[in-house]
Amino acid sequence: MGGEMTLPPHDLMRYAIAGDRERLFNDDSLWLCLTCETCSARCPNDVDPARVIDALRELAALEGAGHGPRNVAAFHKSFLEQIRMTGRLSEVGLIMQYKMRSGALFQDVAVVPAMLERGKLPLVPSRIRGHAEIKSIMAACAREQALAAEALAATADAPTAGPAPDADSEVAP
Amino acid sequence: MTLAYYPGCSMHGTSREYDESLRAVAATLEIELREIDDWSCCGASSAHIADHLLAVALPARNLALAEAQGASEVLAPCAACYNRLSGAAHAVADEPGLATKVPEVLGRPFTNSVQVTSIVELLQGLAPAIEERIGRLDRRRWRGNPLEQLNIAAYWGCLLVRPAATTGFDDAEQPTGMDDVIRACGANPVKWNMAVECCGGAFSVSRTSSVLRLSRAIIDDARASGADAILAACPMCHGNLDFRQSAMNLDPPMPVLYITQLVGLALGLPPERLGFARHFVDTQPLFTQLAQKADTAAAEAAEAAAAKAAKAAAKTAAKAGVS
Amino acid sequence: MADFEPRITAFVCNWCTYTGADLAGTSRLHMASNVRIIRLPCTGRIDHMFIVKAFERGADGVIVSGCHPADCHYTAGNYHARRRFGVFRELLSFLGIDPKRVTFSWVSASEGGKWADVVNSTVERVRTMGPFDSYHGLVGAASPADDPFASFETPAGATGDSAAAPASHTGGAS
Amino acid sequence: MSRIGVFVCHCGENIGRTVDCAAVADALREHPGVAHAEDYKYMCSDPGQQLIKKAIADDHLTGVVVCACSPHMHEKTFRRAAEQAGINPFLVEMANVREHCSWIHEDREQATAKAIDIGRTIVEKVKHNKPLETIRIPVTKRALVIGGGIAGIQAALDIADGGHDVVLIEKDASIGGHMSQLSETFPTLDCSQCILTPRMVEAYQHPRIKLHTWSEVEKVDGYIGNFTVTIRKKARSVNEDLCNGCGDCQAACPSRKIASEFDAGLGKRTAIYVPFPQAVPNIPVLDRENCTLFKGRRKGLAKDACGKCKEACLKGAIDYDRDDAFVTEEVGAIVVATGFQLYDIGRDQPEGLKGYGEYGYGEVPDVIDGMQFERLASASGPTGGAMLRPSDGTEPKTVVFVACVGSRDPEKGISYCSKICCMYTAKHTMLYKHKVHDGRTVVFYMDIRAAGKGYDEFSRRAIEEDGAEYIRGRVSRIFRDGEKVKVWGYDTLSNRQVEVEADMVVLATAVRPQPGISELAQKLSVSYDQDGFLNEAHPKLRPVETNTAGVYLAGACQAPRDIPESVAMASATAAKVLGLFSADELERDPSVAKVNERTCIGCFNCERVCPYGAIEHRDVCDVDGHVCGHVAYVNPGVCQGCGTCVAVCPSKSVELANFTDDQIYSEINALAGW
Repeated sequence: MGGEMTLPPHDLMRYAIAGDRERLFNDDSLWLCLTCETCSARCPNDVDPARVIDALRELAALEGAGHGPRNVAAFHKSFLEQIRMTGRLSEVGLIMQYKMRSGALFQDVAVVPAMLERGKLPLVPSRIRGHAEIKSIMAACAREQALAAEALAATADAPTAGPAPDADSEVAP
Repeated sequence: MTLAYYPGCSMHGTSREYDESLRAVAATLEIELREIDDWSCCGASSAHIADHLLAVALPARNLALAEAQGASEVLAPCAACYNRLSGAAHAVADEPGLATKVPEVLGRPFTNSVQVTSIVELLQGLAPAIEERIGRLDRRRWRGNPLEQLNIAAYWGCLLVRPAATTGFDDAEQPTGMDDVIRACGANPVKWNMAVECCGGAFSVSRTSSVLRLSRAIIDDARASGADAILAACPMCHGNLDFRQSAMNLDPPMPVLYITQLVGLALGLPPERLGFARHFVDTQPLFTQLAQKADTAAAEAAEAAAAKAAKAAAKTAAKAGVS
Repeated sequence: MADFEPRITAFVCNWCTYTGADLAGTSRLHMASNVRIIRLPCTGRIDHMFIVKAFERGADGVIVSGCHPADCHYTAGNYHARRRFGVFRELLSFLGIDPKRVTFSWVSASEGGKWADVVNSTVERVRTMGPFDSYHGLVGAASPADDPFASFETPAGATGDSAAAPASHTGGAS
Repeated sequence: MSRIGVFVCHCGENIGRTVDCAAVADALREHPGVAHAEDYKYMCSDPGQQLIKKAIADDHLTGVVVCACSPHMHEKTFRRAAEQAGINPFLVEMANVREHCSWIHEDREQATAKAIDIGRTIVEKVKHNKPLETIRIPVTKRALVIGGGIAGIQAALDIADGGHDVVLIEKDASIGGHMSQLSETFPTLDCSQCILTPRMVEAYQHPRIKLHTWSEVEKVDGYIGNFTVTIRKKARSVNEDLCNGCGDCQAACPSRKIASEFDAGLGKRTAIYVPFPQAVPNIPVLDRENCTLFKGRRKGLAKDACGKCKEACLKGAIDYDRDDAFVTEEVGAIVVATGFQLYDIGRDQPEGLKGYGEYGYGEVPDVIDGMQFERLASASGPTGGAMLRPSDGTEPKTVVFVACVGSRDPEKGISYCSKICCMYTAKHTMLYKHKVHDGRTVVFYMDIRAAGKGYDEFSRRAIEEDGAEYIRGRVSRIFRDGEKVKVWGYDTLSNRQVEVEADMVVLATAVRPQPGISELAQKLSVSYDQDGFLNEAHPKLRPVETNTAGVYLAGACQAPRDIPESVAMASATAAKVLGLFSADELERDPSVAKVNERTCIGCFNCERVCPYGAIEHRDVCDVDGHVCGHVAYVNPGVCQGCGTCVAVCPSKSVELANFTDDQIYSEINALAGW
C-alpha cells in the first residue's frame, strides 16, 4: 500500500519523531496501512512501524482527528459496532452498516444473490450469550482510553518544546 | 488428539467451506475439535486501529473461555484470528501491566496458559500421518491420483508469518510449512515470489481498488510460476483472491483452495463435503483438467511399461536365439 | 547535623578514575573536599576488607570507582570487582553498615565531571545519613584514632611505623 | 627505621594559592618516620631536583614523597632524580596535591588539611615500598605473521627488510588473500594482481621470510619477546620439497567439478589444485574432502578408488598418507593479519545473524556478491573477464547494485558500516560500464561514504561519467521473474516505489571477521568485540597494539579496512616489532604479583581470574622429593600488575609489589581520625 500513501511508512515515522501531528493526522496515509507488517519485518533498525502506526491512529482518534477517510472509518466503525451489538461479526450486518455510514449504497449489491446462493451470508445474525460481557469489555476499554485522552490533554496543555514524546508510550494502556 | 476450536466469524459466514472442510478433515484424521462455547469476535481488522487494549481484550476473552473450558491448545484456522489470538497472548506475557489489566477488563480470570496453533502448524505436524493414510509413499497405490498433476502456489499472506516475534513458527520471508503439507498431499508446490505479499486484507469493502491491484499481482505471479491453483489459509485472503477475482476478468480464472480442502481431496473426501460449491471461481474445470492429465499420464506410463516389457521380451528372445 | 563534615575514603583504579579525577583537576571542577583517594592499579585489586577497614578507621562513607565494564585497562579486573561487590553488599548489611554509605561507580579517564558528581553526591548523601559511629560504639569508648590496639588489628603484621602513625597524629588535620 | 623525605611543591601559584605549602611541610615533618620536609616553588625544576638529591645524600633518606602534581605527570622525573642520587627509583612516590586538591578546592584551610592527609597516606605507603629492579627479559628477534594477505605480506616484508627473521603462515594453499581475487582497485583502477603478485614473490623469495602455507596456529605459549608457537601444517598430500609445480597432477585429476573458492564459486577446480595460476608457492594441495581416493577411504573401500595424480607425478611428490604435522617456532612478536570474510545472505547463519529471506536467501542464481562480481570482471576469472551472468552465460544489460547488505542492519545482526562497499560498488559500476557500453547500472544506497583520498571524486565519476543511476533507498525484495531478476526498492529522495527488471544483481555484503577468529584470539589472549573483530589496545593512541604485549594487529581482522589502510597498519605493526627488536632485552614495570609458595594452598583462584594467563603451576615436593601438590607461580614476564589475583587469594599468598595489603592498610590507617 506504500505506493498509494502520500506519506509512506518511513515518512510517517519521520513525522512521528518530529511530533508533527498536523501532517500525520491531516493525511489519509495513516489509514491506508493494512497492518501487513512487512515494514516491521524488514526494518533494519527494529523500529516496528506497524505498531507505531496503530498507536498513531489511536492517538489521532483520541485527539479528535477522526478515523480517516469516510469509507475506511465507516468500515471500522461498523465492524466494532457489530461486535458490540452481538459479540460476533455478522458480515451482512457489517455490510449494511457500512453502506449506511459510507454512503456507498450500491457497492457490491450485484454480488449479494451470488453470496446468498453459496450460503455465505447468513441473514440472521447469531448473538452470543455473553454479548453483555462484550459490551462491558468495550466500555471498560473506552474508559481506559478516556483516561488516557485526559492525560494526553494535560500534557498537551503544558508548553512543550522539541519533539513530542514517543507516541507508543503515550497511548499504551 | 483433542483441540479447542476457535472458528471466528468468517468461518460461520463467508468462508463456510473452510469450516466444513476443516471439520471433515479433522474427523478423518481423528482429531476432536471442541468449539469454544460462546466464543466472540477477536476484533481482527478493526480493534487494533482504534484501541490497543481492546485489541488485546477481545481475543483474550476467547483464550480465557478456552482456559475455563479446560483447553491447553486452541486451533485458530483463520489467519487473522490466529494473528490476533497469538498476538494477544504475547502482549499479555510481554507488556508490563497487561497481565493484571486484561482480566480486570474481561471481568473473568485469565492466566494466559493456552497455546494458540495455526492451521499450518497443525497440518504440517500431521503431514506424516496424512502421507501414510493416503498411501502416497506407496508409489503403486498412489499412481494415477489427479493430485499428482496439481501444481499449486502456497499463499501465506501477512498474518501467518508476521510479526515474527508472535507468529514465528516458520521463516518470515521464505516459509516452507505449507509446501510440506502440499507435498504430503501428493501435489507439487511451485516456487513463486508472492507467498508473503499482502492481498489487500480488510480493504475488500472499503477500498476495493487497492485489493484488486494487490491480489491481481499475486494471481499473475502464481500463474507465471506455473501454478494451476492457489492455496490459502485465510478467509480474508480467500475472499480477496476468489470472490474479488470476477472483477479482474481473468481468462482462465485461477482457482483458490483452502489448505483444508486440499488435504480433504488427498484424503479422498467427496468434493461436496469440502464445500467447493461455495467458491466463486469454479473449481470443476481444474478437477476435470487434473483428471485428464492423470489419465494421459497413466496411459503414457502404461505405454512406456509395455514398450519396456516388449523390449525386454525381445532381448530375452534374442538371447535365447543366440544360445 | 549541619556542621557535620563526612569523611569519605575513595578506592580508585589508576587508569580510569584516578585519571578522571586528574581531569577534574585540570578542568578546575570544584567539589567537596571530604574525599581522600587511595590509588590502586585496578578495582580488581580491592579486597572487601579495605572497605571494612576504612569504616573501622573512622570513615563515614566509601567510594569505589574504576573503569567502565569492558574498558578495563587489564581487560577484566573490573568485572571481577563487580561480581565480588554484589556479594559484598550483603556482607555490609550483615555487619550493620548501611550499604548506602558505599558508592560504587564507573568513572572513565574522560569523565572528570562525573567524578565531581560522584564526590558531591556521595558527600551529600553521607552528610544526611550522619556520622558512622555505630561500629565505634561496639569497639569501646576510645575513639578509633586513639585505639591503642590499632597495631594488632592491622592484618598481615603491619610494622611499627604504620601502627604509630594514627596514634600520634590526630590533631593537625581536623 | 624509615627516613622519609617530604618535598612540597608550590607549583608556582598552582598549589600555593589554595594550599599552605609551608604548613604541609611542617605537619609532615612531625609525622613518624619523616626525616626531612621542605617546600619549594618549583620542585620539578632543576634547582628543585637538586634539593631532593641533596637531602637524599645529607639525610640518608630511605624514601621520597613529592607533594606536587599527579604521578601521571612527573613521577618519572622525580624517580630519575632519586636514582641519580643513589636510591632505588621505586622508593619515590607522588602525593597528588594539585589535581586532587588545590585545583578543585577554594577553602585554604580545608585544602591544606586535605593536602596533609594526602601526604600522610603516601608517606605511609612509601615506608613499605620495596626497592624493585626493572624486569629485564630477553627478546627472540624473530616475528610471526599470521595471515598471508596484503597486510601480512606487507608486515612480513617490512620486518624482514628491517633485518629480522619472519615466519609467515597462511591457512590457504597460497598467499595473496582477498586482494589476489580482485580485478581492479579503487580509486585508481589499477590491476590488483599486477601490484600484488610481485610482492607475493618477493615475500616468498626473501631470505629472511620462512613461509608456511596450508598451515594454522595450533597453540601459543609464552609472552612478549618469548613466544613459542605451535603451527599445524595441514596435510597437503604433496611433498613441498619435491614438487616442481608442473601441474601434471591437476591435469590428471578426474574430479573437475568442484566449486573454486578462488573464483568465489563461479568457476570449477580439480581436487588436487593450485588455487590460481600465480599462486605462491606454486605447489598444489589435495582437497581430501572432494578427492575420489579419500572419499573411497572414508567409505572403507579396501582398494584406493583413484590415484591418477600420483601416477602422473614424475617427481613422486604425491603422498596420500601424510597427516597433519606440527612445527614449533620461537618468536618474540606476533602480527595478526587474518583479514575478513564476506557475510552470506543464506538461510543458515551463525548465532546472532539472520539471512535475507526477502532477497531469496541468495538462491537466485543471478544474485551475486561483490567478490563474485570481482571474479566476473577479472581477466583471470571464470569468464576470462567477459561480463556474463551465472545462470545462462548471457551478457546482463541491466545490473542492480545493492549497498549495505547486512551492514548497518542491526536487525540482521550487523550494526557496523563495512566501509569498503560504497567504493567498490562505484568501482563495479565503472568496470561493468567499461565492458558493456550500452548497459544500465542502478545502485541502491543508504549513504555514500567516500572518505578517503580521491574517493569521493571516484564515486562522483561513476555517476557523472559512467552514468550509474544512484537511488537513495533500500531494496525490500529481490526475486526471480522468468529470465529477469526483479528488484523492488524505494527512492526516498523522490518518494516513490521503484521496480527494476534487472538481469543481474550484485549485493555489497558485509565484511565480517574470518571464521575461527575467536579461537585464535583465545590462543593469543587478545580480546574481541561483539562482532568478532580483534580489539586494539587503545582506539586512538595504540591502534595496532593489543592488550597482550607483543601481539599486534594489521588489516581487516581489527575492523573493516581497505587496501591502503591495511598496508599502513601492516607497516605500523612492523615499526612496533622493529622497535621491540631494537634492544636485546625488554624492560618491564616490576610492579608485578608474586606468590608465597609456602602459604599457597593451590586453589588456583588466581589462575581463573588472571586476564593474562600469567599464573603457572609449580610442583611441591615432600621431603623424599615426591611431588605432593601444586602451587601457583606468577610469571613476571607476563604479569601486568592488575592485582586481581591478590584480591581473590583466600590464603593471602599473593602480593603485588608496592601495592601490598600492608601498604594499603597503612594508607587507610593514616587517614584515621582526620
